[in-house]
Amino acid sequence: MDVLYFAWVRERIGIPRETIDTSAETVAELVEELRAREDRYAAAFSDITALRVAVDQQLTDFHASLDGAREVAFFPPMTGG
Amino acid sequence: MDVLYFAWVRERIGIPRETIDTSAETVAELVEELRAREDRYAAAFSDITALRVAVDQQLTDFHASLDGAREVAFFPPMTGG
Amino acid sequence: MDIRVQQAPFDFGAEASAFSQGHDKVGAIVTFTGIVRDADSGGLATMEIEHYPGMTEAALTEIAEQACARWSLADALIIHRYGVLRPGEQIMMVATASRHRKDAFEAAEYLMDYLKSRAPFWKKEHGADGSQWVAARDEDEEALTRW
Amino acid sequence: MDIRVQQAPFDFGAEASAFSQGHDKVGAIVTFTGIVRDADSGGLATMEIEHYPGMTEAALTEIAEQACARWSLADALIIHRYGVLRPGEQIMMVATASRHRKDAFEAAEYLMDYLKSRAPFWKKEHGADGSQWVAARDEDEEALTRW
Repeated sequence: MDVLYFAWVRERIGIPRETIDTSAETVAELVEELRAREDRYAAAFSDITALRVAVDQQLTDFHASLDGAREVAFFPPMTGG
Repeated sequence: MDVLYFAWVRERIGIPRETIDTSAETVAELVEELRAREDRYAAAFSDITALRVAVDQQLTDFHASLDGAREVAFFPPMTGG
Repeated sequence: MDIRVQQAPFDFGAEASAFSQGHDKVGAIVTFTGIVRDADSGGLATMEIEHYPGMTEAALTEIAEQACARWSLADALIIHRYGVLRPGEQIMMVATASRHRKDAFEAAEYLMDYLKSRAPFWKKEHGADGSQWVAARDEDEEALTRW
Repeated sequence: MDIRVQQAPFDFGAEASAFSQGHDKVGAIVTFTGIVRDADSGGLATMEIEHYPGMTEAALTEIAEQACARWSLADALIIHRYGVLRPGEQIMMVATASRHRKDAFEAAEYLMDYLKSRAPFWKKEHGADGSQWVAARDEDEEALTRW
């Protein structure tokens, strides 16, 4: 599964994307896995209320299923316009 | 006093402006005077709820005083924009 | 603040571009442009716009000043034409510049609502079926109640 | 409907002018333009805009389609830049065309509200005091509740 990071999430983790082997069934489970990896992930995911997530380029929430998902992206609230 | 007519008020009365000697103290009194003149005035002023009035180029209502007024204009509701 | 009442066409793109220049402290620009549209049934030949010279400029200036007093605007523009126009021609435009989009949007809508019902312009449609004055719409008058 | 996500500058006046052409059945055009403004304290050197290629276009298209479903629009345009911009540069624009001004205004505000909080763009300010990501504002999120 491709996992993408944007804005300060990308900066804290240090890479814009990576491919991960995971058996996480939901976004929340994936977040737990990532948090457990290294401090930089723990720092990026320390407060998920400050984060947004997209699964296969559709905005969703942390309860969302990862069944069949190819791409998950984490980022702060958007500031376009 | 200069009296101006616009849009269909101008068309019904047949002239865009005229100078009138009047002792009318309010717009309503002026309208009564004009109505009594000729059929074309009576036709133009038959329903004053369909009309708007400006005294010295300021929108006002038919109760407005004509004390010191130099110019009165009658017209239908505006349709700008 | 720039208020223009004119018979001549104006170049909406050029006006919008000029208005948007040189506003370092501005984050948001809103423009509205009104275009002569063909009648629902088709067949509008021309739209004639009459106005009240002298009062028109004063009324537009007052409306723009009210908007500037009510919202935080860096600049405002109103251009309104009169005379004979054809379908597709631009009748008028307003533009507002502000730090924030909410102010720019609200002020532009305010300008339009007041300009529609409080500036001395009258439209007459000339078409295949004859000529008629455009009637004021109740909803245009009602639109003022929100301000 | 025209959606463009690009690094290159765009010419607001030319875009506005092109958008306003050829709409015989349209009476109202609204445009919004967002401009990089200097920080309140001054000293903004550049504004960097990051986005999510692939998702951005899809999100903007969906937002525009929602607007077209909700209001009677003849046309809609969204242009949004990414990359490094300086104060005074145009970040983005939207334009809406409709028979009636209310639809054009509301749809443009809807596009802006959703684009602000639901399209994957992130702004970072680089200035004399260092760099910082622009925080989302509660009022931008709240603005969505009105639709």
